[in-house]
Amino acid sequence: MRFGKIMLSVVMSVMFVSLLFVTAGAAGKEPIKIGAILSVTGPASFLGEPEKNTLVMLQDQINKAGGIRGANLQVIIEDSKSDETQAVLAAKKLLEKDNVVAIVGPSTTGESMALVPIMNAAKTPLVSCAAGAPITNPVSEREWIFKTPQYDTSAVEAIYTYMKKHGITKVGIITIATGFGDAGKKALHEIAPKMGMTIVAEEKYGPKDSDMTTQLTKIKAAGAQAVINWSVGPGQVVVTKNWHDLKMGIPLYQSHGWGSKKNIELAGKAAEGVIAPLGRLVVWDKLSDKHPQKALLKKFESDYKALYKSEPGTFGGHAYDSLMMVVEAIKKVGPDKKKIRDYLETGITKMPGTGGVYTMSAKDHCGLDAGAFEMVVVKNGDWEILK
Amino acid sequence: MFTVFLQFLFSGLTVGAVYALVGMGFNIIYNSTSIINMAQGEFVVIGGLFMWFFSETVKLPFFLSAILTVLAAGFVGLLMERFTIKPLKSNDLLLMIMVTIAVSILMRGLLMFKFGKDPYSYAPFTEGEPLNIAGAVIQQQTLWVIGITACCIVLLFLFFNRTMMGKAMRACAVDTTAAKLVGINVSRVVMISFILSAMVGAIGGIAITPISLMEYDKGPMLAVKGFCAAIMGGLGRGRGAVIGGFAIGILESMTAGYIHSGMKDAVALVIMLAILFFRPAGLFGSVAMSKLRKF
Amino acid sequence: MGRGNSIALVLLVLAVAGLPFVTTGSYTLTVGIFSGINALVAIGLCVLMGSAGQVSLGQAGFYGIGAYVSSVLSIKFGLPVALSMIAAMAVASAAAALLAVPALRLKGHYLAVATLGFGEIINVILNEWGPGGPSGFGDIPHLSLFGYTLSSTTSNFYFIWLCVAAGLVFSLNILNSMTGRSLRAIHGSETASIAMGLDIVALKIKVFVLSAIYASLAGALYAHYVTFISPSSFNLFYSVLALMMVVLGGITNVWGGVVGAVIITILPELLRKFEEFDVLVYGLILTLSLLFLRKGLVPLLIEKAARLKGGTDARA
Amino acid sequence: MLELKGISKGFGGVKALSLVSLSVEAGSVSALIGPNGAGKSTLLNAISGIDPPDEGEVIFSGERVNRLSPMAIARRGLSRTFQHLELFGEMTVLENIMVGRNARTKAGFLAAGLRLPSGLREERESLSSSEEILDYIKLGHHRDDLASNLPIGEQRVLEIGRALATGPKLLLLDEPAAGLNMRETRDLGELIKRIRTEKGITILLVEHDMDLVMRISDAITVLNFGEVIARGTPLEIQKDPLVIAAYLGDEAA
Repeated sequence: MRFGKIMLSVVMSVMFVSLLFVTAGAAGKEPIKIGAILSVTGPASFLGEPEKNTLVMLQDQINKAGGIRGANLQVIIEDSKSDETQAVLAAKKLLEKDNVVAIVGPSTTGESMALVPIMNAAKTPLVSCAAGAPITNPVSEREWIFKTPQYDTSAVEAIYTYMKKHGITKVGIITIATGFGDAGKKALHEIAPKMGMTIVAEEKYGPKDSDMTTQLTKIKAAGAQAVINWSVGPGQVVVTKNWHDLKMGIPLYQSHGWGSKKNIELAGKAAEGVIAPLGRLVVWDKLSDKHPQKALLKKFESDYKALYKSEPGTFGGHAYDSLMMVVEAIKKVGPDKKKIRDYLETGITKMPGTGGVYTMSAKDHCGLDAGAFEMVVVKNGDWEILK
Repeated sequence: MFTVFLQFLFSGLTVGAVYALVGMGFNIIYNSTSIINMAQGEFVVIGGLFMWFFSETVKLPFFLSAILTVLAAGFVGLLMERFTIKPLKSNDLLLMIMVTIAVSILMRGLLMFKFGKDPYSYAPFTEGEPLNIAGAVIQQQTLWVIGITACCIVLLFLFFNRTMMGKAMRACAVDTTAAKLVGINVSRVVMISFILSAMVGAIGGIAITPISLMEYDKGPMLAVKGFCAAIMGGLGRGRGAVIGGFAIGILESMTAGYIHSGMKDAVALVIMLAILFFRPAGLFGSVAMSKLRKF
Repeated sequence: MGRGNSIALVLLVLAVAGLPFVTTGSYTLTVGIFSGINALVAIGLCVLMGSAGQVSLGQAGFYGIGAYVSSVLSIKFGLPVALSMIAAMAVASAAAALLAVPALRLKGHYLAVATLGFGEIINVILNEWGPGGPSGFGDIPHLSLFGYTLSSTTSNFYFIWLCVAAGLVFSLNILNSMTGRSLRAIHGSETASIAMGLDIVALKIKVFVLSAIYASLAGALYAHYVTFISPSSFNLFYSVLALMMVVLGGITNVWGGVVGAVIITILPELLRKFEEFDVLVYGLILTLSLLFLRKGLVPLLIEKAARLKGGTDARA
Repeated sequence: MLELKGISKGFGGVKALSLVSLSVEAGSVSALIGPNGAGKSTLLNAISGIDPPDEGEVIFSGERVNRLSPMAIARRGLSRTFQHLELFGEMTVLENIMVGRNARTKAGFLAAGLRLPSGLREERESLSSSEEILDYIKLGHHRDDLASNLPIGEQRVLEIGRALATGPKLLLLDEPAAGLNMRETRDLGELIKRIRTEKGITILLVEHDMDLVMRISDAITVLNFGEVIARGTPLEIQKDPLVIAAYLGDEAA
């Protein structure tokens, strides 16, 4: 019992100390505060991790270069644990305790959707790092919401266009049973009739599944001319290995989630010949020097690699674009919520980012042109742009 | 058509072997303590990630890495038992199970710090093309996993039937109070069951990582599936868990193959529930034994 | 209902009523809202575990049914929200009864296993056939009562805690009635309860249904407050979390459910400063609390209080 | 009141009861005696449905009940106590008795949770009748004590009180005097007699204390190795050579 008493007090004091931490946070000389809500942990941490790294790196770079309008930039990052409830709480905290002028993120479509009513009510701009179309559409009801990632349909269009050129019209799709895979599945279905493609088989798997040969066997039996796998995380490597083992004789296409060298390492030989639509971030060294994105991509990727010994990937790029857009706005109009929002809508024209070249408008709060993707194949353990 | 069926079957075997190994670990602890150890999945993750660490980062030879990994996992099992289960000294099984959940959260946190969130993998035990049987392919590593599962069954059988410690553990499984009365050191039995079960989990992790990759948060899914395997075979029945694991793996694969892949988890669960309702002791458990159980 | 309970209830009402006046902005209130939602789930689970001695690992299933059925009915069929919430509770209780009838005829841990399976099946169904699939769906209407729409945080806070208080009173009444005594009797000795002619299967089914109603009400409140839901909020992790709240707070007293829910909801907020270390600190606090609080916080505090008073009536 | 016809019960090869027949007159106190392991408790469990017989019929108030659940049998007016006390230890003495009344009440969860008048009325009735029973068994002074804190003697009485609360026609008492001292046993005997004469409840008891049995019983049945070896009035049984043999061993026969 005495031990129990001691421990009780230990537990209590830990709680109490953490409470002190919370209240002792703020103070100092007026930095410009931008909030970020990212899935740093939880099932979507493959997004939140590079996004968080990117924001931390950019904050340091900007402050070393003198900050914004003479003030330091402070990016307050909150972990949403890949959970909508936590995202809502984080948003309230950032808006009220930290008085941020804008929020970057969240990482997933679901969490972004959960924040729409909150941001509209708080009249604070949100630049989401998630791709789902309903985040910014309809724009009339999403006045304060923007996003930087390409629509999934753009990636699908890139794949279908390339397929058509090579005479493929019947595809089998296999998607991960999460929001990411589901959004891909919807996009694949939506664009198919317009592009004259037929989806002959549609399969799914769980994010932690260890074997997908059953699904791939079914796709092949359905007479598909190609497989499209829409997923992120270990699943895409397992699919690649299974595809290789089965010697399916039809090409494997991956989503834009494929864009990390890590995947090639993990899949080894099996990755050879896998095709995917990737943002230019992973293939910047293969772009011509005149390309508007090249200089920016080169700097971002090499800085990130030097700092974190890993790649930022497409998703780190989303955070880059979201933050830089807000920073650009603050530079021009100052830290005022309404002015930032207006600038994001009208001022962002032909702005190069990692995801493409952005032009926002009152009708389009994403502002990416088609053609943000390059079709890239894995060859000799490296990326190669397909013409 | 047969080739396709065979391929589904092989896929089921691959997945099932993973579940079977996890299910076996559950039974070891359950048998001597009646605790359902919800951190069992983390032992498997430790197996995969530590193996990667020893063989890919420290660059130790394969066998040495494997042995170190299994020992390290056993040590984690020991720590867990000594610091959480033993001090608790409680008869409240629910509380014990909640503690294992809390420990699993803690372990996941630690693993995340050491290894980050990326998936890891290393080369399969034997390089080379997958085997082709009547047009269907099976990875060599799958055969390894099945072989290792079989070895574990044999070794555990020998341990439980031929050694004093093993017999003592079985005695505890039947009646802890009686075991105490005949002079068995129950506390040691519980400790060893945690070590053993962590080791079996780690062996599973080492074997399956080349197939399914391993990342810090794979534990809960493995635990749930392994738990289902153990339930299906009859909790406490070592071999039952293995057969239960393969049964669930094959069920999932056949559902994915002949119904729809989106339904595979649900169908497997529905069948598991149906079995439970009609044969409460699991496929291989005895009804009389199951009535004696507290949980 | 007992003097202790009445005093605690008055204190709770005062705290809830006063909170919006002592805080600025809606952050604290939002934490309060989620605490309240979790508390509802926990109260139901507490009654189930503490009085009937059954464990459920599938409360997330009922929580999800509550959220989805209510949202779908109000969006797709244009039903008034209040009505669709009631319908959602009806669906959840039907599901609970269907599950409990076979599961509770078996002894021991089968309800735990059956509910685990049930929760997972519901999650698969929401993923496959729920509107929006795994991505979920939004633009769910707020609750309107008598022409007043609960869109502000404060109004939601009051309403949700009104539900919690009502739920608390309801379950305290039950536990202090003949029904509650029967439940405690079953927990004490099943053999004797049967010999007294108590229909223990029926009682257990009813308690289980009751816990499902609490969870589904919480789910519906969640959906109509956040206005966006996706299946990931209703998975096994939530079931385990609910169990954690109850065990932490103490299963033998319904107040334990409320206290546990509030702690589990606030804890991650307090740990934000630890950034990524929060997972570790969180795990550590949970482990230590379970190891050293054992019976749970509320029963422990009551015991302490009773000892201070000199060992008079310890029971609230 | 109660009629047993050819009851047999085996536990994995061991015959615990074979072809036991027995009848209990309404309004009588009957006793079931026999050496340890004779199958007395097995027979009580068979009657009350807790461990139903393999063969034979149990007829209670003219109705065959051996296929019914223990709950259903209890609700037909058969109540019992246990050799190894099965009180609700974490509940008070009064609450234990109130549980006995619960099977007779109708109000459900809704009535209880919302404190509807129907529930409250039943609650009041239950309380007053339980207090009556408490006074009847003379445990009024322990009203709010935890059942597990009572001495054994009073726990036994409380079990009888709880069984009375269900409003039985027949009361089965399984070794009610086990662990009781002389004075307590005497009081118990008085209580059993009062229950029979004042409440008109039929009683069947299993007991080892021969003084008590002989003092209060109208009829006695003797079991040995699962078979009925004698039945009759206390005087008849005391003289029966088979009974003496069973109790004293073979050499006496």
